[in-house]
Amino acid sequence: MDAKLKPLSQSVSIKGDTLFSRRIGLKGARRIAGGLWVLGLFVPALFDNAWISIAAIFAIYGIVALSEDIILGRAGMFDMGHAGYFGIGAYVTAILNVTFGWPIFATIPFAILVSAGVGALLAAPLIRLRGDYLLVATIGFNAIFVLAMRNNLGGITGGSGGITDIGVPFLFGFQLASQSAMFWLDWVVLGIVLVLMRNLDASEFGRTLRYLKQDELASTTLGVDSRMVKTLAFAIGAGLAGLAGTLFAVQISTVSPSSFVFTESVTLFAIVIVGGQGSIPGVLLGTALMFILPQIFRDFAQYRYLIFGFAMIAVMVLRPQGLWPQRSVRA
Amino acid sequence: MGTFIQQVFNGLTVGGIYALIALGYTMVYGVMRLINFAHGDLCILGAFIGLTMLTSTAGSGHPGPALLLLAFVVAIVLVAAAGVVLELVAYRPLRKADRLAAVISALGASLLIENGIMLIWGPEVAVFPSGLLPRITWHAAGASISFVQVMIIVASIFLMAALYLFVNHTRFGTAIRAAAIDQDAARLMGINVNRVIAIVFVIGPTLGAVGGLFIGIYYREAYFTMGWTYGLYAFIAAILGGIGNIPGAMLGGVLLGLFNAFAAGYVSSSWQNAITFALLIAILLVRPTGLLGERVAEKV
Amino acid sequence: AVPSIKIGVQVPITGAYADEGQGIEKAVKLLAEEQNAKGGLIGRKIEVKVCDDEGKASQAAICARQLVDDGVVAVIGSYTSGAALAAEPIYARAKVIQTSDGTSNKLIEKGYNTWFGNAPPNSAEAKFTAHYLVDVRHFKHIAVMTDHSSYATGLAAAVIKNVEADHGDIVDKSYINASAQNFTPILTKLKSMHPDVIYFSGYYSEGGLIRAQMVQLGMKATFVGGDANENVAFAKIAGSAAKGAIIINVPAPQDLPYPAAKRFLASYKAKYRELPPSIYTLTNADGMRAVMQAIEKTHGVKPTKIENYLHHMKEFDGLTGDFTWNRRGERIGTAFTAFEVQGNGSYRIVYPKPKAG
Amino acid sequence: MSALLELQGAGISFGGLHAVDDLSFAVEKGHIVALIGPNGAGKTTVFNMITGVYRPTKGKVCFQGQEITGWQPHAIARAGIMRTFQTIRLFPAMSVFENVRAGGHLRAQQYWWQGMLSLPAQRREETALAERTHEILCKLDLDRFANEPATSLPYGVQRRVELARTLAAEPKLVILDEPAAGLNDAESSALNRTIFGIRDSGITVLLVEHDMNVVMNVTDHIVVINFGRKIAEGNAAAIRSNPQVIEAYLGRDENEAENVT
Amino acid sequence: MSLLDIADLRVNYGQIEALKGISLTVSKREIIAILGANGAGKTTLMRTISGLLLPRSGTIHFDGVGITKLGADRIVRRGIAQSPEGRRVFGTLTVLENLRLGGFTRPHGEIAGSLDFVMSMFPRLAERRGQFAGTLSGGEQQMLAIGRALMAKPRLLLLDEPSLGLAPIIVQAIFRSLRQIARTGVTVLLVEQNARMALKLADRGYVLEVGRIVLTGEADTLLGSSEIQTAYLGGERSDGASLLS
Ligand SMILES: Nc1ncnc2c1ncn2[C@@H]1O[C@H](COP(=O)(O)OP(=O)(O)OP(=O)(O)O)[C@@H](O)[C@H]1O
Ligand SMILES: Nc1ncnc2c1ncn2[C@@H]1O[C@H](COP(=O)(O)OP(=O)(O)OP(=O)(O)O)[C@@H](O)[C@H]1O
Ligand SMILES: CC(C)C[C@H](N)C(=O)O
Ligand SMILES: [Mg+2]
Ligand SMILES: [Mg+2]
Repeated sequence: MDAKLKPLSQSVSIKGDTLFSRRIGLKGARRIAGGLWVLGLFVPALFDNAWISIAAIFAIYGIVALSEDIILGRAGMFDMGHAGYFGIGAYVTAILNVTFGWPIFATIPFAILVSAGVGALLAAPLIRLRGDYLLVATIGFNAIFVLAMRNNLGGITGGSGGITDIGVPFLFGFQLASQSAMFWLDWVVLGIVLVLMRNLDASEFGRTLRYLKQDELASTTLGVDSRMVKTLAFAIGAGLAGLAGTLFAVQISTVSPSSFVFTESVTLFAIVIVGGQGSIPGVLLGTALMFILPQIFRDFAQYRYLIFGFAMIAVMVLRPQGLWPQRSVRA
Repeated sequence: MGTFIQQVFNGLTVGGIYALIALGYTMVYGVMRLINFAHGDLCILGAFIGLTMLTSTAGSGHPGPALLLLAFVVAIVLVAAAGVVLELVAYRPLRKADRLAAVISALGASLLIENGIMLIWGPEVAVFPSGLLPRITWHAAGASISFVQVMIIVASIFLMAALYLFVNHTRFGTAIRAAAIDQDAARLMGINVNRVIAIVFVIGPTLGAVGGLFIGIYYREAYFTMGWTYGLYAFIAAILGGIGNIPGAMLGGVLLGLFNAFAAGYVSSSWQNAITFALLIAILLVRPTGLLGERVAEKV
Repeated sequence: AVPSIKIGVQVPITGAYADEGQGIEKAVKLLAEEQNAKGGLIGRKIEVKVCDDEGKASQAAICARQLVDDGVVAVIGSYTSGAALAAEPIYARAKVIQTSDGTSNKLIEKGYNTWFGNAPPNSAEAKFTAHYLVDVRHFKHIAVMTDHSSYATGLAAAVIKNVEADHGDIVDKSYINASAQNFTPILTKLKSMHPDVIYFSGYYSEGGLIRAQMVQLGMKATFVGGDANENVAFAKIAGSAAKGAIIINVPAPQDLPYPAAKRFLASYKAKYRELPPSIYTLTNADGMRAVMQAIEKTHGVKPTKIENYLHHMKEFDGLTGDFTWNRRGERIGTAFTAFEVQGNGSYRIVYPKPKAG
Repeated sequence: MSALLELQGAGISFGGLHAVDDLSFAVEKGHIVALIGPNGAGKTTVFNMITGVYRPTKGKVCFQGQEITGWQPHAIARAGIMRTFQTIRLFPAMSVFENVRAGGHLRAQQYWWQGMLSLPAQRREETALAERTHEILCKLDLDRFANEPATSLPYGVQRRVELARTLAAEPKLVILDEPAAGLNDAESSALNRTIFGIRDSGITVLLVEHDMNVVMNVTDHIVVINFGRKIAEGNAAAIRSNPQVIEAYLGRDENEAENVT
Repeated sequence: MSLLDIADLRVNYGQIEALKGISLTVSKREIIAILGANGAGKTTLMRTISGLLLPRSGTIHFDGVGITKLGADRIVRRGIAQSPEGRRVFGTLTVLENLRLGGFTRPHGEIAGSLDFVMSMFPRLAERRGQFAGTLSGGEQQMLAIGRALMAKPRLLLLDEPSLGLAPIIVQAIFRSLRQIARTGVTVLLVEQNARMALKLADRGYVLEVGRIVLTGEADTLLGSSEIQTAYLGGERSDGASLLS
């Protein structure tokens, strides 16, 4: 016999990492995020209009991407029609404001509710579908939505030119017409959404989504009502996207079907994966890369999407978990 | 009646093209669980390569069909090579990663190829020379069907059948299916998984190049964003039939073509896509894994 | 140094209408270069800022904001009415002059002072078209096809209204999806209705295919297309089927008799080694020339002054003929023609009958 | 006293195959009951029918006197039945702590919007949930693995994590599918003590196991099935000597190792 | 002469070193048992021999030829087959297709004979030949995995916990057949939790602990050793796993 047997208890190595130290790390990250958000408030003071409007667009798409992440990154449902919900919110605001003369702020609850309602209504039957089949069904929804808008559904969506000349919001009698004012509005809403997302992650509902994503059968035998939870995830994701839709309509002052086509959904999908599923900073980073970079590199005109495509491959190959993956245990 | 028959042929022609492209999707998906979003762009790459061959050999005095054959061969070879390189560069490093990472890599590849095509061949519509094929049109019962249409339908049925036999009735085909299920286990059977995947990335793009060139010859045009549209429809066809299933891809493609034709011809051309998608969703609700998709219950 | 004068170009550089967008960009840049070579405008260099709107309303709005943020005085473009419409209120609020070939009547409905259409509006085209279809050609059964763009739907609706007013018979109105390729199902349906003519109000990229597929299906009906079918690609796409198709528009570049137009075409060809894709390269060039003239004449870049000048200008000497702008920015004073596509892809004016000599 | 769980003529077939047929047995409250039988006899299928993963095509399943046949899995879980799986199903990207906390899902009272707004009641509940999870981890000697990724741990530990997860739900009945698979004799003896501990804390246990060290030493009652039908039932001693069971399942001698040579 | 020769093998999973210098030799026709607690590295060793994992350092020689860097498929062709941990059957292929794949590297004509052999060893598989492997019961899948490895007619058979999840009567049958198989000239490397049975069957044994070999010897000697008795054969464990009691 060449060696002595050692006690069995040593057969498993224990890492020094404790829950406590992880918490510190997470809190640190949150402080950084909070700090960045506060810094963002100063964008209008420091940059010109071109940059302010880029920052505003970032905030808006950041919200949509975060809402997509609820469905895709957290609950693991392949939603490739998310631009549809974003569009519903934008169209609700545009129609109520332009056709019926409502003030922008009054349209917000409707934008949220209608998108969330459509999300829930669609999800309820569709969530039986798994993986790529759900993906195609959501693509289908997106396509139907866009076509309906193009076909001037009910004579109120304005066809492929959409609805132009959307008004500006009034707050306490002040007109939020300047680009800075609109930016602050977008930025504050982004801040609220960030807080909601953070809370979601720390709540039982947020965790339930992740259980479902990782093992649906195991979750249901632990008492998770998967149908209900998934429908709710769709509704919440769609509702937040609808909220962003309102902001978009205000920022661009035009809504038209081409803003909400399937390709936009693909981009949202890609943001979540490129940034890091279920990771708030990751999704924001992804948004910056996928929506803002192409805007900034307009001067490269013809080469920009070529470079962009190459960058997408490179990012995935080098960081398959995304640029800033969710802090979780590494398996 | 003539109108009806005509609509069937209208649908079958387009459906045949969808089916050819869908077969490539399904093959790659079957082995790698990867939605190869770049597949449609590879197909159109085939169309452009074929076009370049046709225009550069035009007027050389050789007969049209011979030139066409040459164009097909060159397009197939180059597109298959592109497929293999794509696998090597963009997908192989991600084999062990979350499958969505590879999907995004595929999207990146799609953008890359699409814009590469734009830079090489320009952003405008490229037009194919006419008169390559016999301008025969058969008229029967008020319907007309052209030689090109017949060629597309026959070729897609033939290629589908050949592929089906290859995958289901040869040893190598079984190896492909085994690698599709569990790559490590397949390697333990003595299967060279890298080779299997490389071959799948030859077969898929080969069919795709054929499909792409058919599109070019049939519509006599190609433009750089076309791959995305056809790719999407072919992907939907593959899903409709049950992704990973070869006859399913064929069935899905043909059905999609027919839906399109009947929706536009009998209901409303402006709601054509909406009707098609609504039908698709309805079918999926009844058969959640597609028409011929695997329905093996998860055993726990 | 004196600051440059910034002129924006908002056109589709990519997408289905890329060649038109690039043509406009080239024309504007050519004019700017020529002017700069002469020492600039009112002593300042002209700087051209380009934004690719991809022919989409959403991207157009983003472009408009960007160009406004860039501080442009005027914007040339876009090619499609849809993209011009989405951008219009943004330029209007920022007091940036916009001149585009967009012909949709929606563009003039709002009454923005900053809007100057450099092609004649759809209402005029529709009147001419109805007259041609019903009174000149005496078509009995007219089928109308359109895509969903603001321009094409508007034009189709106007044509139908005018045809009906002229007591013509519309047998069907169908929509197609732009960017689709397969129109055989809808054409098969139309075939069973035996129309004498199919009038298509959309763009050349689909028009060419529709024409080709009509022939493939053995349809005998005449094809008549709206102004957006006038592009060299129409005949290329339709191939041998193009022959005999009718397009209704202002005269094509080669048919312009004016010396200025001939000169412009020559320098365009010299610089870019190709001819413009359609007349819209030239109408937009006219827009640019008018803006430059206004700046020169008003000795400055004050929007109100430029607007005022353009609205009240008498007979602008355009490459595409003399014209003026009315209060709504409508281009006044250009006659429409119907031309037939020839076997070699060139156009022959068939109505009004060209005067001999 | 009526049984906690009762199957009455339950059956299910796949295609033409009657995987389970006309099966009746009862599990008394407070007992440890084993379901044994040859491979493919239908044991896992029985578990799947009880927990709602499969829907029985025949017969009834009753729990606490209430019929639960055909209920959704989550409803059955809510009624108080928790299970482990023959092939371990832990949440792969989560730590041991998070996995076990997942078991407490049904104990959480908060609504989704309370969570999103982070209301005080919700935060209190979160703290309580974390504390309870730690208690269970300690009880099952898993506390030192709390922050380890669950699926990189040795098999035996993973099995224990899965068990802890079911216990976190405070079930009335736990169903264990081959809890000793992959454990050596020493470890399975430890498992025996764990199972007794579960029973002593008031939870009824139903298990499938091929390890006779477990089956014969812990059970109050054994049900034997073959080809989906019950062939014997009784206590360990009776089953051990039942010729039918020996022939179909146990082999010539329970201490079979001796016979190999 | 030794058939398998492993020298100072080290294998990592990222930062974690799972094998920390393993050396062992296996002679022709031997049956070797590898024992060790959960997580000791037994499966890692098997996967490395088969070429599914690339060692960080060390060498593996099979029949005198270095196979350390060979791909898994080439190793199979040299005569090493494995029934892997977790069974890994091809769920959406039928039982028959699974078995045929086991013989993927062999000439077509020899497959029928091997099929008969495997089916006679596991009659249950013959009954289920047309069924999708994924719907087999756990034990049936285990039989399929072993049968599939046998289809390759290997010179060295690697079995990772073959008795896992099998009914006692089947375990007895399998161990009996292993002896038979070994007599036909096949060398067997067996990972087992069921230490008593494994050592009864084996000629020699190795005990792995946290990636190292801590004990080796003739099977009978090991069976009698007190360390083995306490650690694997049901003695009290020092580790506090007696729970909730
Ligand atoms: N979804 C299914 N489709 C078809 N057959 C199935 C399905 N599920 C189980 N079976 C069959 O039903 C029988 C019972 O399987 P089950 O898994 O219940 O066996 P078991 O008793 O748990 O066996 P083991 O001890 O090997 O785990 C098996 O023959 C299996 O092949
Ligand atoms: N894919 C992996 N990634 C990271 N670590 C791993 C991985 N697979 C195994 N390990 C670790 O490597 C060590 C050896 O694992 P291995 O599976 O070889 O053990 P084993 O002896 O086969 O155990 P068991 O008896 O549980 O099957 C363990 O600490 C395990 O946690
Ligand atoms: C240039 C023209 C073809 C544009 C078309 N008249 C439109 O308004 O969109
Ligand atoms: Mg079982
Ligand atoms: Mg192991």
